[in-house]
Amino acid sequence: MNFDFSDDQKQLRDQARKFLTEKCSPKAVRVVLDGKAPYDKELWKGLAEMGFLGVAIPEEFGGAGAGHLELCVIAEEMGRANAPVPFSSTVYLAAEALLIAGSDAQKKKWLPAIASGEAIGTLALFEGKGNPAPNNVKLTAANGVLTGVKKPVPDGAIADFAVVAARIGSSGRDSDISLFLVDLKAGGVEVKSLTNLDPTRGQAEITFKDCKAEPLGAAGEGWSILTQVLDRAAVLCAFEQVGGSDRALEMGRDYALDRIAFGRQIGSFQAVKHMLADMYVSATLARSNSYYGAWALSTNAAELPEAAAAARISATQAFQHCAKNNIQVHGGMGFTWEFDCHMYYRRANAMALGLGSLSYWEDQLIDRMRKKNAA
Amino acid sequence: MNFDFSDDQKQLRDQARKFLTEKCSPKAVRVVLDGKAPYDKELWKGLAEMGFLGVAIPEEFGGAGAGHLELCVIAEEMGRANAPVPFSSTVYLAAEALLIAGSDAQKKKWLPAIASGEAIGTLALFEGKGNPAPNNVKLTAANGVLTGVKKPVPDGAIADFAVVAARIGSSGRDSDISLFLVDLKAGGVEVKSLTNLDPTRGQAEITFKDCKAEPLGAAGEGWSILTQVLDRAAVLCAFEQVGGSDRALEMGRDYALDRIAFGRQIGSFQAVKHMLADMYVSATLARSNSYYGAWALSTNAAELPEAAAAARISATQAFQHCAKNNIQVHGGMGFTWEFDCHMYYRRANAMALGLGSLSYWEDQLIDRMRKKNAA
Amino acid sequence: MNFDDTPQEAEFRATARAWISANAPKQYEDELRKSSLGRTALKSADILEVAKAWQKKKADAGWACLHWPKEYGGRGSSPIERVIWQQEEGPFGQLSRMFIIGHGMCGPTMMAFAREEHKRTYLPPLASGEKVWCQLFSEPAGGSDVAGLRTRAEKDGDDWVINGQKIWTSGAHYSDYGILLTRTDPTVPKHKGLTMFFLDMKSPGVEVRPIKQASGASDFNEVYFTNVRIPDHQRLGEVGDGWNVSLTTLMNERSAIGAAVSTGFPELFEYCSSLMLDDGPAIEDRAVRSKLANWAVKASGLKYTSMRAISALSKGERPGPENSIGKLVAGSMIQDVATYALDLQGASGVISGEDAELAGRFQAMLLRAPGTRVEGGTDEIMRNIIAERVLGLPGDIRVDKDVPFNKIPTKGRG
Amino acid sequence: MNFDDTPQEAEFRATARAWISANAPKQYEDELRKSSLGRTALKSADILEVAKAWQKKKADAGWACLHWPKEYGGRGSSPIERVIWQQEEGPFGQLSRMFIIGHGMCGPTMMAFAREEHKRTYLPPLASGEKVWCQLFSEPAGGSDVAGLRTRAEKDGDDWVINGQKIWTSGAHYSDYGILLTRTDPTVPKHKGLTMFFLDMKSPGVEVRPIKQASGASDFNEVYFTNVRIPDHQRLGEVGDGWNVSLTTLMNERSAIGAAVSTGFPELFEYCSSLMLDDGPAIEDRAVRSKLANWAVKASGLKYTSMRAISALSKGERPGPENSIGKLVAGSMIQDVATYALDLQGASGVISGEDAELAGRFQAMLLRAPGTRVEGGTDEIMRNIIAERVLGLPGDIRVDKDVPFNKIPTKGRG
Repeated sequence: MNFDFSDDQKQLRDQARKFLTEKCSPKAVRVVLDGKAPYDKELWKGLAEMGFLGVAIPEEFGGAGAGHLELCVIAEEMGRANAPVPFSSTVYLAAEALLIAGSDAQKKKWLPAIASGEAIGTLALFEGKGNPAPNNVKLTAANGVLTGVKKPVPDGAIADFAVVAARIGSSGRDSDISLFLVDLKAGGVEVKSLTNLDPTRGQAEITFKDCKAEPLGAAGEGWSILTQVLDRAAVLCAFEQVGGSDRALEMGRDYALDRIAFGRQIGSFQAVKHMLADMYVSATLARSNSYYGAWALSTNAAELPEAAAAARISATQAFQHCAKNNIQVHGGMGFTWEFDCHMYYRRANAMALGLGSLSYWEDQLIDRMRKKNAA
Repeated sequence: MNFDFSDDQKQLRDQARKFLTEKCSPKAVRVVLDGKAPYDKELWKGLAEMGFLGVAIPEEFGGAGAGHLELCVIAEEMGRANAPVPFSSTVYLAAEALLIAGSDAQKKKWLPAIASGEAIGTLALFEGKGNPAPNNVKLTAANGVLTGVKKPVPDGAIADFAVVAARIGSSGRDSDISLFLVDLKAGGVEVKSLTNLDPTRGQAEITFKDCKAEPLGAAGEGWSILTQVLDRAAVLCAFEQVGGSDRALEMGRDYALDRIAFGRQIGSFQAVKHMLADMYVSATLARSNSYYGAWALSTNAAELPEAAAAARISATQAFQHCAKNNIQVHGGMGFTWEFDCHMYYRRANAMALGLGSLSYWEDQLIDRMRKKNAA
Repeated sequence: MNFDDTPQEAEFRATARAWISANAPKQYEDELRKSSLGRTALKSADILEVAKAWQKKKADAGWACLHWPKEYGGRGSSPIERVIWQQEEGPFGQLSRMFIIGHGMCGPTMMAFAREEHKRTYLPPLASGEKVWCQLFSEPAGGSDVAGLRTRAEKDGDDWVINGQKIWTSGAHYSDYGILLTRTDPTVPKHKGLTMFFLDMKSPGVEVRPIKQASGASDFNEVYFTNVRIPDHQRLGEVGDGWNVSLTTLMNERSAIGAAVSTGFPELFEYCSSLMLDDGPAIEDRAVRSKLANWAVKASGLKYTSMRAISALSKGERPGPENSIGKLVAGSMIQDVATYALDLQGASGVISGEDAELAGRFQAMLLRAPGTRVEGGTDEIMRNIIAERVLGLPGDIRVDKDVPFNKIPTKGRG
Repeated sequence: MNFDDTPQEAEFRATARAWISANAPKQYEDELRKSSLGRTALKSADILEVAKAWQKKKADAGWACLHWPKEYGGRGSSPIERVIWQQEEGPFGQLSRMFIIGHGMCGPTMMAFAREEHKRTYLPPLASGEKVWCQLFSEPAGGSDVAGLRTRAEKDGDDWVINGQKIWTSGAHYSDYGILLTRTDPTVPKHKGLTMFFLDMKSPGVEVRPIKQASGASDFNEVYFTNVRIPDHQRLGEVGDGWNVSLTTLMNERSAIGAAVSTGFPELFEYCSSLMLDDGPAIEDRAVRSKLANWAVKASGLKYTSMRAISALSKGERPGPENSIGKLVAGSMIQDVATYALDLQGASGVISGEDAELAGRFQAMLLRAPGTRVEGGTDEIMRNIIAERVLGLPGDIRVDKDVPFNKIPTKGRG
């Protein structure tokens, strides 16, 4: 058994950490946080040059042709650094949708552009309140044009293209949904930026007005493809959340060691020690569940749906828990804009919703465990 | 505003505490706990003599004619002392059912006997798994005889009479249910004692075989009466649970002050201090919710259904929390039979189920809050 | 047991209600009613001006600082009358937020420790809202360890010269006066070298800078002191007795904030009552109901706990210790409630501000919530207080107890 | 990343599987598989006899104490082979419970500190289950503060004379030998005056009394020592070095128990999968599903955490600190799970024993559960260990560190 990343993968993680420590300091994150740039273009370029954007994209499409385990370790570091770039929307959502369902031409057009950092992609799924469900897709596709409104679309305001979920029928079955590929720079869309919990990752409302679109995957296969995309993204996001959890825990630990109150390191008070111990417990459970997700993702195992849901839940809980209590360990200072704690709190709470809520994934997990048991 | 018990009521509480401290020591409780007696007969007699059994029974039926607030303060002390007597089944369930729905003759027959300690009563509602619901009543009544099996019946093995919920129709409406009064000593029943979590309060299975019974209340009014009985009992049990919570908290506090580890009182460790502080929080929330329930009960207010559910939930949570963490404060010693901690743990977990589960009452509370808001 | 007023209380309530009904700024009632944690400002007007006008109107009619003596601008009311007033003032009470520190902490401290002439000069305009006061205790190095403060006061003739930095000062930027805790002797153990003053916030050398909070808003300030001079007659209490003086202030803070803190439950229940989830009404979803029920009993538990304290006041008794649980319970609860409200919105919960569900009410609550577990005493300090003062458990081991302040380490590592 | 065996591992697994399949007492497999916390005994046979027979059979074939050297009764296997054996042994591993203390703690301590002749004499029958060992550390006065023990050992000629009382001794009533931690010098600070021995439990003056637990069962004992004589050659380690010797033992205890602890989740999930509630299948109730999902990810998180440790073993590495979370998470989880399982049964959940749902499986679990948060280190001690050893946070302040043992107070009040 080798339920761990390989030495090469660990080396890649170290490399990514080193790169991000240099290029993505909290100061750099704050440029985007403070609204001075929609994302960190320099960092994005750097990530492309390092080969990180295309790490799981086959070589024939301009990527490094490594694999999903390699992408997992990079995702962890992106989360740890709270990187203000459209990595998750472009790499986990758009690129994965293309890899699963794209035609050769579509792959050739977009995947190399993703790997090189020239194209930002996203998934336009949600239409206001609600979780992933065919019934929530109201935007219609007819005669090759899309009509409707998507929100929130992650990184929608800076994306070059989007994978769009659209309704092609009203039978009440999953087959009512198809996916389409839309070049957002080609007209037919109105994009409006939305204020959101985590300003280091933009959200947008996109209105499609008779917008030209090409099908992605077979007609009526949209929901089945989406489910696969969301499962993969759940695992990859879990690694970001694990990275964020670990960083928040470290920040809290370091502060507890440095800060003196009542003549003692505050980390010598059991209330603080035990809060940090509990954060370690959450982070460790999340990491182990995510490793299982990584195994299932990388081997395309039948266990992926269950493993993805478990990783998603565990990592969401851990990141929210660690980010919240990191502020608490810091006391008043943790609640200032100046300290970095709130960046992780914002990211943790935004990520908890991005692929659908925790409640949604709880429900999914039980469905999937039942299916496995029935099988 | 006087949202507190009166001086007289507080004096009654002190009197009850003093009486129970003398007559119901942990040593006395252990006689029943260890199975050497089905309940504490001496204590039961004493409670009757003190007028506690009939405190809320009108004078015309042999009681003290005080009221439900007086019964609340006594209930609290019964919980604090973990009294091994059929108080809740006789006084909260059977007597309240008679007070609500009994004919003059029925009241005259049973209420004075309850007040004097001569008759033990109970409510035979449940039939195995499930919560209070008309559909769960399968035992049938026809031509004045009952046929079916009730379990668990609290104190069923020592009870002289039972209020029995029975099915008289199958329309699917609440009016399918009627209540009956059964003299358990008159034959027609088989009683089997059941092992249960809390040996200081017996549980039984009672099989009714063409058992003679007289109606209690109008035909088809059974469910409506039962709902009132359960709401009243929820408030009264909440006071028992509050008393138990306070006692468990005190035991933990005292141990934390007395016990030395690592050269310090263990109560000087924040892990222990904060555990006790959190127990205090639960117990205080439960007490305040229960006071509101007492107000609603004593004034027969329209708010009773909501107040009863809130008191039930809050007090159940508090008692389970305090009883469980009292053991934890005591460490290994708390897990011995010799220490009294487990008596409260057993009682807390048994009481959490007695009137239906916590989940059931959560659901009830929301229904009732919605009704109030709609009104 | 009853919730009825006594005849005197009923009379007082009727008088208060009539006056409020005739005089309150009703045009803001709706907005004030809809405020929640993280979102309290008025859109249509400057809340400071509205608040000052309302306070002045109350003072002119004898309704300001009800429990203060008349000679200092109050009404000489009983504690229960003060509670009845708050109940009747309802949403307009939100307008008193900017005066809470002055009325709840600075005023009582002045009353207990200032010279009579100062009381007669300073208290009436504090009561009427014409002058606003702030409290200058916390420091970056102090935190929960308030007595660890480093701002120096050095005697120079009849004056004291102040140098140092304070933090977490609510309303310093619009305050006229402040009470200030300083270190006058760093060579003795920390609690023994402190002295309290009050000062004019317009004094030369006082600089106020807003702190941007994690939520993006700025409710607090840093205040820098550079050779600020305070005459000795503005000293409150003896030299070296500042810690005892400050306890008067802090006791008031904790009970005041505890009473005012909100749980988020009414907002969540209202929201869930009309919310549709993907497969039906939220209020019919068992998971939602279970969570709501658990929060409902906490919210009602806090409500009736405070009713018990009010009853004690009504009977002329001192409320018991049970009120100390309020802030601890509500602080983390409102964070959980806000998190869950966003969960119910699904992916769109990430949208904040005007484009969001309910104009971002729960998003604002979530971002403001971490502060509730810290301000006015962290959760950990509150648990210590309950354990020690209510349950009688031992204090934490104090390693700095007998150590001269300037020998206490200031950094945990290298 | 894979869950595959290496070729050597696969070969070892095949050999082990074949042997187990041919030799295990299959007649008890079903009963062993259905055991859960609070309920492990066999109905049809004396579990001690069955366990001893199985252990002897394993030893005779070279499958006992796999990682021990062959000369002491083991197989000289690698750590990963030991894990593979456990996986293959499956429910029959339950039969090893009575040997856990001896094999996991006493054996390693003997191996590290006993004389060679003693090792050759005592270890093989320990490995084969012919002799059972127990561990005598805890005392009523000690609790979490193990080093606060008071049992005295005084030198008398070539012997030591032991007087005192031990508690929480698993299996003392059927044990042949024990390792014993004593105080040999009460005038020095507590950690410095301890000495370790091993002894024959049949020695005159040893009295074993079962402790009745809160659950009603008796898994543990008190052991009284009255002038018990132990020859000096049965001393383990130097005089006064007992604390260091005991750390070897305790390290093994915590990791061993952590690995064995159960969460109750598989039992609950199975139960909910077929349970009908009043208005439908439990598994379709949103509140049930939400709770199950939250416990599911804890259970899987622990499972895959232990897989990570096993992977490290497979690579010949030392497992990381993450395994330390197991007992802490599982201990309170099983209590919550059991409580909820009864909740799902409604009022009838109160019935325990044979008449109850699933023959009282969850009732037994609930009553046994408080012990899981205490035994082998309380939740609070486990959090300290994680905070200090994993996160590098400071230890608690030790007021008794430099105090002679006999000057430490023994009572908190009066």
